[in-house]
Amino acid sequence: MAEFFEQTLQPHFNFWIYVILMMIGLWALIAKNNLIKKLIGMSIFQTAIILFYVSLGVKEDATIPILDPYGQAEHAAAEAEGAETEGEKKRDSYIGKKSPDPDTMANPLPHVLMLTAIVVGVATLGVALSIAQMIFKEFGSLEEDEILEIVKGGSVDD
Amino acid sequence: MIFAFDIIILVFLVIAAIISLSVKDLLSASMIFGIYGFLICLLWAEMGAVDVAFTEAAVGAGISAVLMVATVFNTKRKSSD
Amino acid sequence: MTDQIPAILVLAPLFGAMIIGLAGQKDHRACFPVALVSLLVTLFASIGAIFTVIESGPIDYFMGGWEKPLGIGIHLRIDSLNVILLVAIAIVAVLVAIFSIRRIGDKNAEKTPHFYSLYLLLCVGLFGITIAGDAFNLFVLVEVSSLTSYGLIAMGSSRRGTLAAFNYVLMGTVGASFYLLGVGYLYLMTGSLNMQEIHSIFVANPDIASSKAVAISFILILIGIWIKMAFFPLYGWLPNAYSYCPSSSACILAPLMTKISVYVMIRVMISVFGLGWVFASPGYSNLVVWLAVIAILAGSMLALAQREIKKMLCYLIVAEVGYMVGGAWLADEQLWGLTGSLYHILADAAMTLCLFLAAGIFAKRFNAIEIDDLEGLFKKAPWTAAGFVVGALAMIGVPPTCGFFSKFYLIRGGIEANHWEYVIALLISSLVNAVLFFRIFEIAFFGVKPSEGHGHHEEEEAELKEEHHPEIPNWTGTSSLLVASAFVILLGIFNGKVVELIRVALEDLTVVAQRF
Amino acid sequence: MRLPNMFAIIAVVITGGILLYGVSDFPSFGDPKSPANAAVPGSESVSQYFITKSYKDTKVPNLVTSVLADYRGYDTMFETVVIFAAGMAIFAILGSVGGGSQPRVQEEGPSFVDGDHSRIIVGTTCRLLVPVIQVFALYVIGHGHYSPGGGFQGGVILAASFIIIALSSDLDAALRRLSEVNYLRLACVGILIYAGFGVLCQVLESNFLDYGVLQPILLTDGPEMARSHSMLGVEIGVAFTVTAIMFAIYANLSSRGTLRDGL
Repeated sequence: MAEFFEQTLQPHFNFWIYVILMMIGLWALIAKNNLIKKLIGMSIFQTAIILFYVSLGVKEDATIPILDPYGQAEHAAAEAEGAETEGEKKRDSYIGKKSPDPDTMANPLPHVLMLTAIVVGVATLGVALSIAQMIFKEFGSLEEDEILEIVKGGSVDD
Repeated sequence: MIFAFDIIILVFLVIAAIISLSVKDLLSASMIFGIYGFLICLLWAEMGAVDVAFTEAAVGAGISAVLMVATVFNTKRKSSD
Repeated sequence: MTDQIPAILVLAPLFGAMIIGLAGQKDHRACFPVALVSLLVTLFASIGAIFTVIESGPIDYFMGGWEKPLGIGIHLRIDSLNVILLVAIAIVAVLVAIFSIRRIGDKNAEKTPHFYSLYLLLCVGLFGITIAGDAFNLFVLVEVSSLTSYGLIAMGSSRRGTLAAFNYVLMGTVGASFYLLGVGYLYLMTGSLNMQEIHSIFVANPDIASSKAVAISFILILIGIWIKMAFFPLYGWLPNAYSYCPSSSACILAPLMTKISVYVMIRVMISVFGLGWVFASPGYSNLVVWLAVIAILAGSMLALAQREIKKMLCYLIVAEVGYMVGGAWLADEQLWGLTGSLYHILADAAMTLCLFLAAGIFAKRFNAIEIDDLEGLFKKAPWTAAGFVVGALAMIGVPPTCGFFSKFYLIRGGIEANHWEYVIALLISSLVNAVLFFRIFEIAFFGVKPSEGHGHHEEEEAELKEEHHPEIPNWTGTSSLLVASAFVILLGIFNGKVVELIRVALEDLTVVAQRF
Repeated sequence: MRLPNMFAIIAVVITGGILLYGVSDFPSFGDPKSPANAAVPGSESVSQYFITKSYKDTKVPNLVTSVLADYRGYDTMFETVVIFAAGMAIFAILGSVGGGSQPRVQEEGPSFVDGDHSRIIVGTTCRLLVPVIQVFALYVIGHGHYSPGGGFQGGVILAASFIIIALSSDLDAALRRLSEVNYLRLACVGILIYAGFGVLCQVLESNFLDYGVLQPILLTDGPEMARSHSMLGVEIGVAFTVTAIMFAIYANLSSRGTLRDGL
């Protein structure tokens, strides 16, 4: 059990959860009867994909992808130690000259892609909700089986 | 990234997803969906994706939930499943 | 100027849409001219692109000037494979815009600016998809075109159309999400999003190309695109969505959306994974061809069972998608199947446009929703009828039209690849099309027995919210229909030139694939 | 068990199985040397390029902003277009719902507005809160170069401030501040600002969105600072569109397209 956890589960835990979330969303999309519930399922489905992408960009012990171009952190650390001049020296040498070590910083590219995906998600949700409101106005219900019954029953009169 | 924190949030995420899909009151479902959005925002922040976390906080926990609540108010609160 | 063509193709309709958003609110009459001008600009740009590509090879365009290393910026590419498609999109867009002049204005005048800006944004999406050289950029543009098509379908839907539109939103989102996930798997394994770069990484590292994750990424991308193109098991959303929406929307969506997805599939197969990799194990390509065979047969049979004209045409689209997917996966040595499939994208766009325009005119002027309503209409509207007949003959595959030649190339590919089941399915489908359309011709020329099928008349009439205007001779609609039918015939007559262009493109692109 | 349930379970199991099958082949989670984070043999790593070179290219410390608005600016433009298209689609769809004459279906259960007392407290609090939120939104838009944030996040927060006005008093109060005509204009202008920056680069004989050539217009020292400033302009364009459309979506959804009453 412990071995399974160490070898299989731990290195890929995020990926496992993304699959589980995605399947919850997919199941809701297909099996749920209420249209709003379907939309919640759709959103969960999309966030699962975002979870997958963001997990790609994670590095062990890495910081956020925002540089510290003026060396403020180092400056503060140096100041705390009382060596003020050294901190300033470090700051001067830093600007535009030293490039950061890529392993210490999370990968920014998946974050950028996912900003776009989140926006697309909320746009789709808005359109789908407006269609749901239109369905409710037409049929007076948000349950798929009731709507299908009304459609099949031929009591269609605009 | 802290692994224990990661696991806790992920487990909560799955729980929130299941609850928001199984509650019969659609208003509660939308609110729990907002909680889901907030949890996922925490997860992004924990994984170092601060910009994504910010967006998710504004969109997932904010706008999406509000839009859903607006629709639920204009339609029906009860659902069969 | 020619090096800016890729940007112009996308930007002209985008600016048009914004100008309509700003000015169209005040004066609805401003909408159509702006739309037409921006579409004509794209038409000229795409024709310019054809000459540039033939003269000096592919046009590469790097957004923001970020060229090196490949993949940091966004790469647009026009090569001989997609340049013909660009022209086809531009022509269809212009024709449908002309067709839609008085259709939208009649009923909901306040929606005119919305319709035209959505229409132009849809064109932005389609052009962008066609020229995209970046896998993620493709996703964004697919979403642009999907969101606009959700709007176009739902905006004037009849009562039953709303649920169809909702299902379309769900299915479209799932399809796009699967595509996105597949791209994520590719990024995970290769670290790049640029199609060319991914391909060269596969060529350089066979161990990456043969890993499980890459195979799954291909499956996910395929499933996503198949949902978007309504391939056989995943076609459920298409017929209702396209048949209950306003005819102007149906006329632009039916000829272009599914075909663009087929193009995306072929582009991914050739430029990202490489044909050598895709066809490496014959088991999978046989499976897809069998699925295509089922799609063709099921689409044809379901079309036979329909009473409404538009629904019948929608099921025929499902069958046609089967033609194209099957042709692309035939995997014969000379790639005649792929050639036929690419040619069929153009041919099918032309003939579907023809049929949908004719169906739209019939519905609008004579309120003819069902096949039986067509009774005697060929005498009342001879020009529309002529366009409909040309489209129908192309669908059946009668020689001078383009439908015959695309079937010819597809069957040639099928025979060379020893996929007799595909050949037989094509022939059966042609036979079914012949039965279908000659039944319609018979009704339309000679009338139908009065006892049959007038029961649902009033109901259906009320259902489709289109007005009855027999007195208006809709010359805009008829003229765009006639131009479209002229294209059906011209594409057939000049099939040699078009196929030559496609063969050159395939040879260029598969030389790269041979390196596997 | 109903039929769609069986179908759903089969579909979910098959898809999940395929996905999990692929997971076992992945590089492990958090590995800095995985292909996505570092180079594959035979190619230069894109993400490492962004981390090591983007500050030199653009002088923007927030890598996400520089990649979003410059390297992948074309994507971001279409992200804004997606929002715009969604807004247009919603206006087009809900416009037909129209009417609004029939009374809202009131469900059983507690009513949503509890009389006047809470309304005073809520209204006053929100009135105090709104300016703070708006200033914060402007900060988020403007400070996106140095901290998390940017046009999209700031735009959503700005839209949220209008939504709060609509929630605390009513939709009319919010629409008085940002009317239907104005939000549509604002949305169009936002995208025109974005695309305008790109076209300006084309006019100066470079590629679309190649901000570096704007240096003589923006009067900056060096093309890097021109890129940095243009990114700010582009983010403002995004913020315009997002603010307008997000508020518009809420206004349409909450009033069923009539833009009256609201919640």
